Amino acid sequence: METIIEKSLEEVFEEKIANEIRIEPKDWMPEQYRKTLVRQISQHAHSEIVGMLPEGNWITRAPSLKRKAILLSKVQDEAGHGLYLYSAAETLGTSRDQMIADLHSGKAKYSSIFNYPTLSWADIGAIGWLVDGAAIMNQVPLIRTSYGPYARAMVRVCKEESFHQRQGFEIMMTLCNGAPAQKKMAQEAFNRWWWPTLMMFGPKDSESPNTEQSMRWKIKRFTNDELRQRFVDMMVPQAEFLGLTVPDKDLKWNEAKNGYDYGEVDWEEFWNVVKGNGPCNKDRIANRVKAHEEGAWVREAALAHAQKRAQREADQKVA
Amino acid sequence: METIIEKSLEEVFEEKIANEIRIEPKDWMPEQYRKTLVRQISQHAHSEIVGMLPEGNWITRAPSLKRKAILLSKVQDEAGHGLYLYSAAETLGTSRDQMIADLHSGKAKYSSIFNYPTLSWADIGAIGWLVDGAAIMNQVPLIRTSYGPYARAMVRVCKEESFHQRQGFEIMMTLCNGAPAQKKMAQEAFNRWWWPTLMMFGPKDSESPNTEQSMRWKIKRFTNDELRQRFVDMMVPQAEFLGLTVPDKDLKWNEAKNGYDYGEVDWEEFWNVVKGNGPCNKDRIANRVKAHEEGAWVREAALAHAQKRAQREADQKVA
Amino acid sequence: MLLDYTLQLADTSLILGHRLSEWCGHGPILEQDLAMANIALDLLGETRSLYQYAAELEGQGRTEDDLAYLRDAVEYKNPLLVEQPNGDFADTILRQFLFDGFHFQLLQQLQQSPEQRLAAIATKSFKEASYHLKWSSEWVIRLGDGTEESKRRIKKAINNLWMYSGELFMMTETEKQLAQAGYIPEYAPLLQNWEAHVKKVFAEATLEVPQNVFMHKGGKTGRHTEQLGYILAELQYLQRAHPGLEW
Amino acid sequence: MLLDYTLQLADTSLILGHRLSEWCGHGPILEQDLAMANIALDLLGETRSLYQYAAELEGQGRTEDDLAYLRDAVEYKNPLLVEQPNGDFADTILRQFLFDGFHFQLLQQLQQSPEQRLAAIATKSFKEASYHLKWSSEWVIRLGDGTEESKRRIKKAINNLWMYSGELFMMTETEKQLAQAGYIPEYAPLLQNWEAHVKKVFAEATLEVPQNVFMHKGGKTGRHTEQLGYILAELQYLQRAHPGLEW
Repeated sequence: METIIEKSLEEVFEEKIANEIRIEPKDWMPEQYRKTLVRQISQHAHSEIVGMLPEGNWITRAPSLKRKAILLSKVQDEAGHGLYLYSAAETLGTSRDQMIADLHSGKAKYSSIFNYPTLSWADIGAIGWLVDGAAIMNQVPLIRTSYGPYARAMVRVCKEESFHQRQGFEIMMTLCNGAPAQKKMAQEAFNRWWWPTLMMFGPKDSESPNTEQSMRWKIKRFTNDELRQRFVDMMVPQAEFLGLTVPDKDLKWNEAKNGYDYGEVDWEEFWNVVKGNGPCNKDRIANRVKAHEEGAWVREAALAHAQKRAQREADQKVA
Repeated sequence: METIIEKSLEEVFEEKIANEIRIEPKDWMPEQYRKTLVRQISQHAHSEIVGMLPEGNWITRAPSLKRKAILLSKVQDEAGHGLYLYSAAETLGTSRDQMIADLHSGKAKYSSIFNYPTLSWADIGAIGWLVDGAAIMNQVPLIRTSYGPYARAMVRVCKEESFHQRQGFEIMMTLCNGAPAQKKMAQEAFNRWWWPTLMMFGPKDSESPNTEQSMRWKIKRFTNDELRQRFVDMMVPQAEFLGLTVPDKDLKWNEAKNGYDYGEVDWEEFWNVVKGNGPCNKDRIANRVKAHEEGAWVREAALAHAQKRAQREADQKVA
Repeated sequence: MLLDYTLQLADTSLILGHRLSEWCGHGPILEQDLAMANIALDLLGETRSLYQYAAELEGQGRTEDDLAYLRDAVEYKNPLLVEQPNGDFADTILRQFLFDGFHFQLLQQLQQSPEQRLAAIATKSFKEASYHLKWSSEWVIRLGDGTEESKRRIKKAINNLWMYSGELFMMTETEKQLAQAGYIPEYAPLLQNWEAHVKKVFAEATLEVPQNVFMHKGGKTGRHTEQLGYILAELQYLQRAHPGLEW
Repeated sequence: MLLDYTLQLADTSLILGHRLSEWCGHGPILEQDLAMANIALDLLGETRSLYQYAAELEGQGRTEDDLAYLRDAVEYKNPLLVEQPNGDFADTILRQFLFDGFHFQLLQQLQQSPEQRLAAIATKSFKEASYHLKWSSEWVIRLGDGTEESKRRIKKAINNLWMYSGELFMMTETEKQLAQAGYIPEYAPLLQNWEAHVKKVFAEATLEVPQNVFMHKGGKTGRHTEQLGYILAELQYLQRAHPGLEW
């Protein structure tokens, strides 16, 4: 009989990673893996709920009942995504309360894209088309991420984001085929959202210390620059189709690499926004903190009522 | 030498009333006279500041810069009138704080007309034309009221209200000479404000117990019905001039009395509003209470700062 | 007449849905953010069906959007309750509860209307309204039978909003005639059922049912509160600013 | 270029006046209700003069009202500070104080502009701006050197609004070229004087002047906050709903 070789927990973990076997909540995992996932999943969840704010901003002013319904449905989906993702993160031993406390204190981040304001109806189209488009590009590989609950949550999230992206493109198409004022609105929104969207893929690979470890653990499947390149290559033809001008004077097709060369991202702006100096950073967090604090009495009441009800039920059983 | 006849304070007071000599703050007056004046002047002051709310409601939505400026100026005048009137009432030994507490508790009243909402821009015209018109008719006789400070305050108030009334009529005229939508807006506003304005003159003489005493003391110069009649006689021709239909199917010229007969005021509605069941009663008081409570810290700070400053000045003198 | 009534129903669900949608991203609990968005969406679906039907009844080429975005406040027929501000969560819950109780009763009976289009819309929306009433009823109970703070707030909300509940069951001339003709239910039995439900929920919430409150009205005949003007300024802005365009 | 700048000034005083007018009937003290209405009125007077001049410069038959009521948010050129919400009285005072300090400096120098119309508007408004600065400065002092509560609130207001003060003194391309041509003052000396005044007032108010705060910008070039859209929806509603009419 073959001697059973006692493998280390580390080796078992690495073997599963290598063999594309999902890591599940009950499995052992390196502490750093756990931390990376909590950070990443909670940031994703935070992004969904903070992301409700710039889009929710236009629900009451949506220009038709159909568009109002679609936007309301989308914002509702974002709340749902937040719920899935907080639940997925909780399987790693943290709590929603802790994650939300981290968001409010500034310790945890959310996607910087949501620190930009939505200044016209066309922004809703641009967000759906560009921001959800970038989100999908970031997220689709996560369907194959090594952590099971995250991967399964992403299946549903990606399906809905894909729908959202199509709806955003549809808004842009309607505007670009509309009156001059609508086309102008679309171009202006495109101008404001293009570069911040490219920033969504994160810093250059040369300045992304976490990437290597995350890719080794198959939390990430592609580098930031790889995804950014693919995004540009996909969006530029769509912009051309819409008749929109990409706000990048350095954009140019590179036959050799079969892709576009594009201008330098304004990394100073990127880091400013990451550090809290974006146009809406203070506003978004203030809104979340306000909702949380003003809702404290509601949560307390729900808890108190549940306890009263449980007590009454217990008393009935005894009686 | 003629014996000096010691006249009672009461007789001196009555003699001044009879001879149209103003009663001044330092003069003796019957307690009921004082109470009547405090009630009347404070109600007038309250009406000015609560009256800022229905009109202030349209400042941000005024349809032209000129109209916005005129309305802003008017609302500012109302604040000013409030200040004069509270000051006049304070000469009778009450305080602004006490009067405001009475307003907020419901003990003191304000003009019931301000418990109606301003639902379109035309309402601003109707209020200026009708409500200020009625206010002037109520107030002009007060220029000759027996109490000095009140009379003098009314000189300035009436001058400004007269200006306001003309501006209101101007709005109505512009609308009535405008597009069909504007004319419709004007007629609708007229329909909503006509009867409540007639109620501003108070209950019928047969149901106005305070009137007799107030007229004897020359606080009031005309009865409620007298003023209401004069108001109808003055406004109906103006409505005709504007091309507006008076919403009273019983309105009819009475050659014998050289005035209009008009329909029965809905006294049930009148008393409902007086009792607090008008469309905006709760809203108006809630607004005033909210402003007062949310401003408490401001008043406390102003007081604390004044005390600190006085202390520093006293210390400097000693040093 | 049928057009008038259909517009009344559509205006009502549009404005209430609008108020609920103001909460998006600002709720006290993420699940309730989602629930309110869900109810707003349900109401919007009902709204669209009703405006589309109203546009057909009118037969003048106007669209669902024309009816929502191009009518002035004085033309809106929603009852006063639904245009009241959100206030805090208790105000929102109480406004929803008072309306849901009426909505549930009305839709339940409207399913039997000989006016088949209204009956179909009622059938589609009744299931949603049932869920809405369950949700708002449970929250009234949680708040009333929660903490002292939540009880204080729900009682304040009752004090703010009860006076607008009566209008739901007051019939305009239009409603009277439609009821007489058998197109819509009489409201008296609906009120009785509504009162029974409110009494039951309030008992469980340890709350008192208000007595002898003066009931305000006017919304159904175009006399609104000052609130509606601001709602419409926001809601209608884009179609007013850029008229006649496809969005 | 002069048109662009005149519109910037007009947009700025219109929006700030709008914000102040939202206080009407809701102030903490009747005298301050009156003071804020007075300042709003002064700003509106300045606004009208500027839009009337801008309409002449444009020479296309548009009126002061067309420029205020028929331009979209992206065309507005006011700095971000003036569109910030009123918040509580401390936020309103601090927003006013930061702006008044700039306004006073700018108008004082603009009186000497060779552009005679701007100079005349500046001369007429400078006296008003002096009073505004005196009023807001006194209130900063009262709140800072009042109670612990008022100090906490004014410090919170500084934290909310300081980041928008820098844009007042940042020159757009338009402003740079006008300054180079001698039509408007250079802003560097204005900033120095503003800083000196702020330092003096803050010292008396026992408040610290913030250091190294990231300064937001964008309003002067059409990139506003989400606030402006709501302001314009309310402000412009009637002219958008009933276009081309005389009011």
